[in-house]
Amino acid sequence: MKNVRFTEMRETGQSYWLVQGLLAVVILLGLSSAYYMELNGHWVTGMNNQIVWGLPHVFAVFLIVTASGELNLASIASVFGKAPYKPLTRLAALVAIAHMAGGLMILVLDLGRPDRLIVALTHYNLKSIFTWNILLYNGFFVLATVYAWTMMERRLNGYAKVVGFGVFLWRVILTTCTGSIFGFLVARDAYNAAIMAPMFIILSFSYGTAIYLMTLETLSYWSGRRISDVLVTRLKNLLGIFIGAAFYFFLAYHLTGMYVAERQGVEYFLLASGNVYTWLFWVGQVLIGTIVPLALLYGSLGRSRVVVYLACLFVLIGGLSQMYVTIVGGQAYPLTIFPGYEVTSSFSDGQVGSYIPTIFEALLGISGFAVAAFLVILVSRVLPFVPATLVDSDVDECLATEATQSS
Amino acid sequence: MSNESTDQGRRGFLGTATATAVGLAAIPGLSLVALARSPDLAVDNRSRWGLLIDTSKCLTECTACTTACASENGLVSHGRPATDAQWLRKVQLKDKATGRTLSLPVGCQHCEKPPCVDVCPTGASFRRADGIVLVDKHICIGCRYCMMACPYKARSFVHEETHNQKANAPRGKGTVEACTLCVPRLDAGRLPACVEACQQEGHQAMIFGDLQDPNSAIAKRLAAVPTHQLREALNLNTGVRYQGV
Amino acid sequence: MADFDVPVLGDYPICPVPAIKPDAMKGLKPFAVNNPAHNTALGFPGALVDNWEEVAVAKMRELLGKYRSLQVFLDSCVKCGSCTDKCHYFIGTGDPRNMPVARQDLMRQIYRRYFTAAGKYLPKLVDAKDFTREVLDDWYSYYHQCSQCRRCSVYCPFGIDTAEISMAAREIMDAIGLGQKYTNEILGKNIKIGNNLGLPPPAIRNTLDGIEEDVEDDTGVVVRFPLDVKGADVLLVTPSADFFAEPHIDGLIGYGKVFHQAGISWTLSSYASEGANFAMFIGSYSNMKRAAMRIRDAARELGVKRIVVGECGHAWRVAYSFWNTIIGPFDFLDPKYPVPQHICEFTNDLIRRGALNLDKSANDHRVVTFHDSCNVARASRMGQVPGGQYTIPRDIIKASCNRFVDMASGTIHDQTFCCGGGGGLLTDDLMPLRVKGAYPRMQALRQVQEEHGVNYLAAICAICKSQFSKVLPYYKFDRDMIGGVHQLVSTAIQLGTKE
Amino acid sequence: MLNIRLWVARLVMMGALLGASGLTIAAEAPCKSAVDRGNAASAGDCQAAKEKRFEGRGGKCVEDEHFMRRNHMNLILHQRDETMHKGIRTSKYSLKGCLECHTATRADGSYIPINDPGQFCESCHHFASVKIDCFECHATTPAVSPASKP
Amino acid sequence: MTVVTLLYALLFYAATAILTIGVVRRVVIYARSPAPLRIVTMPAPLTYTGVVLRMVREVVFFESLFKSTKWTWLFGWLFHMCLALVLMRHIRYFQEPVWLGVQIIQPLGKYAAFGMIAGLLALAVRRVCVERVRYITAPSDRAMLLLLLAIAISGASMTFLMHTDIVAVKSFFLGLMYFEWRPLPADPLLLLHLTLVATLMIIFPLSKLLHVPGVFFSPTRNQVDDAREKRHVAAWARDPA
Repeated sequence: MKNVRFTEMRETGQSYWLVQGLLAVVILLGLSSAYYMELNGHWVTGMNNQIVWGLPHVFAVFLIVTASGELNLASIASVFGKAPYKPLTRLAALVAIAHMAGGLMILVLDLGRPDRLIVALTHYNLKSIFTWNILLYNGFFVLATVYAWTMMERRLNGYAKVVGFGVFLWRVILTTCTGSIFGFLVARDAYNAAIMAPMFIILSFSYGTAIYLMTLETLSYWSGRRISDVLVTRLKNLLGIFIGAAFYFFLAYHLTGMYVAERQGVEYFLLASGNVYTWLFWVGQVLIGTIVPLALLYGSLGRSRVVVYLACLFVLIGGLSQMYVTIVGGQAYPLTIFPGYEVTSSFSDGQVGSYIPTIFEALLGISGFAVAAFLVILVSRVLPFVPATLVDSDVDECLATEATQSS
Repeated sequence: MSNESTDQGRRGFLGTATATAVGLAAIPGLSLVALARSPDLAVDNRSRWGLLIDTSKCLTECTACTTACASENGLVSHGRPATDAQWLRKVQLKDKATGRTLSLPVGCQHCEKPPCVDVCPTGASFRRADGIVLVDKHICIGCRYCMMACPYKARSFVHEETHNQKANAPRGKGTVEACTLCVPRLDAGRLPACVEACQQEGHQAMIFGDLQDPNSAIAKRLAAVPTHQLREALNLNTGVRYQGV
Repeated sequence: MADFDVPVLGDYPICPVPAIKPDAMKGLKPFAVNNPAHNTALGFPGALVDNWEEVAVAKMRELLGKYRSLQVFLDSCVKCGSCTDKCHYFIGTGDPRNMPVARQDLMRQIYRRYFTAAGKYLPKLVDAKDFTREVLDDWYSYYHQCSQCRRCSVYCPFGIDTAEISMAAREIMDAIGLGQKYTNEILGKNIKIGNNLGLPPPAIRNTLDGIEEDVEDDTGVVVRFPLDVKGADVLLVTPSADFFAEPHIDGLIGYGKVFHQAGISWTLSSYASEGANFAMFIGSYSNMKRAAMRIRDAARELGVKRIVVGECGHAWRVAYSFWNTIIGPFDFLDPKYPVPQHICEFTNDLIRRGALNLDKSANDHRVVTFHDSCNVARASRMGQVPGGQYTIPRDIIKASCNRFVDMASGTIHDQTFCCGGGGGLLTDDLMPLRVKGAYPRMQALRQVQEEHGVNYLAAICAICKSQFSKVLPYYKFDRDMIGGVHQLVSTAIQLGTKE
Repeated sequence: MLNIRLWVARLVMMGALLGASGLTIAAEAPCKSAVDRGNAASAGDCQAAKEKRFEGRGGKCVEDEHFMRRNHMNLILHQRDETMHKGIRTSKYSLKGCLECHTATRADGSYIPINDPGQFCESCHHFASVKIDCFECHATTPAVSPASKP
Repeated sequence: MTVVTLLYALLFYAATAILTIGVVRRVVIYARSPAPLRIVTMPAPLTYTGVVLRMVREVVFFESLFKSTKWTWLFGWLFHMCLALVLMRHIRYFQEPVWLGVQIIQPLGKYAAFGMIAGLLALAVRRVCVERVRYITAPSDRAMLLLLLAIAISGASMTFLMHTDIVAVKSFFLGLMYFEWRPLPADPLLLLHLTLVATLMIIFPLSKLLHVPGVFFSPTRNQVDDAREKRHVAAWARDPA
């Protein structure tokens, strides 16, 4: 695959400025929203003392999980020796960094005291899984950058495999810890489950592959660069497997929940009586996020690029729905402090928490995506991240070498 | 241990003071007068403060403890129940099986193994040597993970700018807070505001004291009658106990 | 083959940066003028003057006052090192003095010593030096190891252009009577006779007749190569190498066929039979003007409507960037056309208008790559948009052949590597330098040769063509690989099929 | 070679020019004293006022002024951690202690918040453009006003 | 009025005068010297607006350096941007009231000091460890890096380790500006910092720091690509009429 040439993506011409300008406006709106929320305090958001994490966290966690999945894609070539994916790795590393940055920006700007970011970076409680996450995020940036560097600097190509392996390990640990942010919460019936960690890893595969495919397709369409059908097909098939695996995991999660008496309440809430959460679960997560994309990818239409793109879009919508159900729905279900009692209080005890997101939270969340897109577009314009062309024959050649090597 | 005598003296005092206070509930401020722990000494783990709530004495309509808490700590309501801070709240219970109703105050349970402290990324949530779980607002970044983790929904996030705070209860926008057991009062040898208020009402539903001192009123009561921790199964060994739930 | 080390081409598309080898090229210098007439013809002292230090410093002061570039460039360098690995001569030789910043510093040392407070009082601290004979020798040596290709200026955060410094240095050396034989002798001919080769008009006519015969023999079509035709629409000014040298001459045939096919009347001029203008190499404004003025005079004399310049790098720089200023205004020409116009602009317009019938398959035996000549790529433009100098020649090539590939990015467009023979260094006394300097370009060429089977290196510069035909064999390439863009057009063009 | 005398002459001329423009500013300055210069000098002025008030309360600061101006933040920070985590509530370096001495009172005897414009903390912090984080959470007046003490 | 105050007042008047006069003189020289030929580095903008944009990209993002060497760009850019932040933060010492923008930048600039130090250290390491760069390095280049490092470290130390009386420092500088002298605290770190800064101001117009005005006058960057359309004859190159 030595023929694959990476070049700065300059073909976008004037539209580059237009797109970046629009993204900048979205980012600015997000920042203004964050400023507005900070200035007034969080009472202007939909979040409250019952639902403490809201839409910003839905977006942030989705982006962080996605980023990790993308980095996974980046390491496929190095770790599993899948040479055909090699031309995709640097872009995957870039996209991963960008999505991580977008997600973290949301998280930081939603803090009660974002001005104390320096505190978060200097005070560590190592017993906290959150602290681990902070350290892992920082390492993620470093490792992903070093990985991209080893791929782009000829003299360092030899280290790509080692670094790629490190990157792979790191991101597995990272997503395990991200899942554990919820998994370790003994307080709430919806969480407190070890399966959260592996489920998040599978979700990251699914989200990461989908969002990466969308990014790749968007960039190649925009710049007029040809990306091999063979490769897209392989990625598409991979995505299908991941969607299926994710489905398996949340089946396992909900089924065990329904079995354990302690958790039947919350399962009944999420799956049947939870109004918006129930809807989001069945329509968003199951139908749009799982069944439709599977049908699209494996159906007869699956060979069309547009259909693959749509399937990815549905995975994105399904993923956001799922995060909403998990994060907000999990909090909305009341704590069981007094089993066997009907509970009332002035502090919403015993009631389903109400959460109506405001436009500010939505804008902040969306601006996370905008930041990621802005970064990807900016960096791929000034550094050679995107393959100039990637024709089928390049991939075929690789597959052939792979076949001869393995036989 | 040069200051052993002082410490023991203090513990002895508080135990006595509490007992006396319980006995002489109608006389306000009795426990306030005498010497506290010397202000330049660090707290240690030889005492662990606890609170026992006797639900049989807690009246449904009485809000003396929560009102006292709010006024002692300057918790003003902005008329937005979902975001207003409540360190201590009155919870009304109705047994689904028997229909028995009861009422009790719930706030921070001051766990021995507090989940909020485990999850706090910066170490802002911490447990003082004498068992009080606190938020160091100087390093709280307002991530609210502790609120996710607390099994008792005991914590509040300050959702708006604060003004006219009480000198003894600093609180500010963007940080998380909860019952401090009125730690400044405690350090000065006074009872938490809620306990004092309950006494003043003559209800005697709250007993405060050192769980580790077998002679304290609370320890004696715990030894004498069955009491519960909320969500006992979590094994958090709370500092707040309930009688009659 | 050579009595010096020829760099070995490696696996990389771009050469690795060498370890420094101090003084590796210290001794190498081109012949100095030994016939005083070659200097005096250009207005310089015949030989090194006695009080040369004084004269040189005075000349430097004069130039500092005349050129903002020199003043700003001498002040602004922060030694960031950005340029250190960018010069093809450094990459090829490893001599640290061939790093642009170190080359500039030969002059900056003197500038500091004589013109700045720091250099006057603390010379050691700021690395300032007296203008000694030894320094002068270094000047002569290293300022003649710069092809003024401006690649360093692309990467300099302050836009410092070593070409400007080396031009000033050569002008100062000329001012004290230390001229370079090759450049000054040729420039003298250009100014006196009208072309670098010293060809008299009959010789030119003679060779054009020969070309006409050859074309007719090849194609069966009579294509005229007019000389001194008054009232023609176009005056073509092309490097005189196009009249004699291989492969240049095939380019000239290409121009003729294009004019013929487009039906545009054109002419060459025996009075201004040279596009090249070596005065640029020695920074001599007045001589550059003298040489260029012949072209203006010829255009007036012949009454043409437009001037078209043939394939030549530095000639196009002088024409594009300087003509209007030094010999303008061209108010006597047809204002519809840009003055001057590059032959590639001219041909490309015709191709886009469908005026030429090109059979791409005629070039099917060729796999073509394009060498951006430095003076075209970094010092001038073609067409109406920035970067037209990169797209227009490629568009012509793609219209003339089926198989075209670019060399590695970072070695093309504004980042192109010099052929190694520009800036007045195309002389045999500098052969080791020329071969080593071509190394980065050869490296990039080797990559496309291996990966795509490239067998034709197209260039639009007479110096590039001459240099490559000499240097290619050192790197085990076929010397016939090099050719012009219009040579491809010449092969592809279908004469007479469109009337 | 450089002409030193010419240089000196140029320098003198430039210096004169600069001096003249400086004088112009200086001459102009008193005119706008109500706004700009007033504020420029305010640090010194209100400092003096505060010191008087402070002495009126009888006593001096816990450390000398030279030290406090440079290190008050460290003292407060240290004390904050001691109090927060260890329950050490000595008053020497406590924020409450600062408030008790340095808070000014209005004519009616009520306290003026110490972070109000022109007050003890705010005046210098504003002058130096340094944000005070303390009063995001902490009370800005002493707990009990002298008049209402039981 | 202490001796220290007097000394530093004079030092800063002198340094400011030398800096201003020196740079203005240079700028005048640059502006006055003719640019007789278009020597712009291609591809170049065709309009003046384009040139302004190119200059902005060059000055704000260091476009050419980025194209050249990513590491040098990274460290150089980091250093310069952090320096800019730090300088903006220092504006508060010279105005009352302080602009809102400066107030906002103020806490940010605090940490920029670390970026500045990191950038400078990396550049210094590069000067020592990269053979080519070591070759072109003169003692003055090393001295300049050390001077900037010393300024950054002494400044950051006052922010993070040993505070000085910044209210008095500000009074001193406002006093200098209004010719109404007020005492300068004689803290050793402060005096060191100020001495180094004054040194930098003094050598600015005599050193390679002239790249600051120089970059704006660089003909290869600031010219419009219009040679075929316009004539640019310098006065000295004009034919005698």
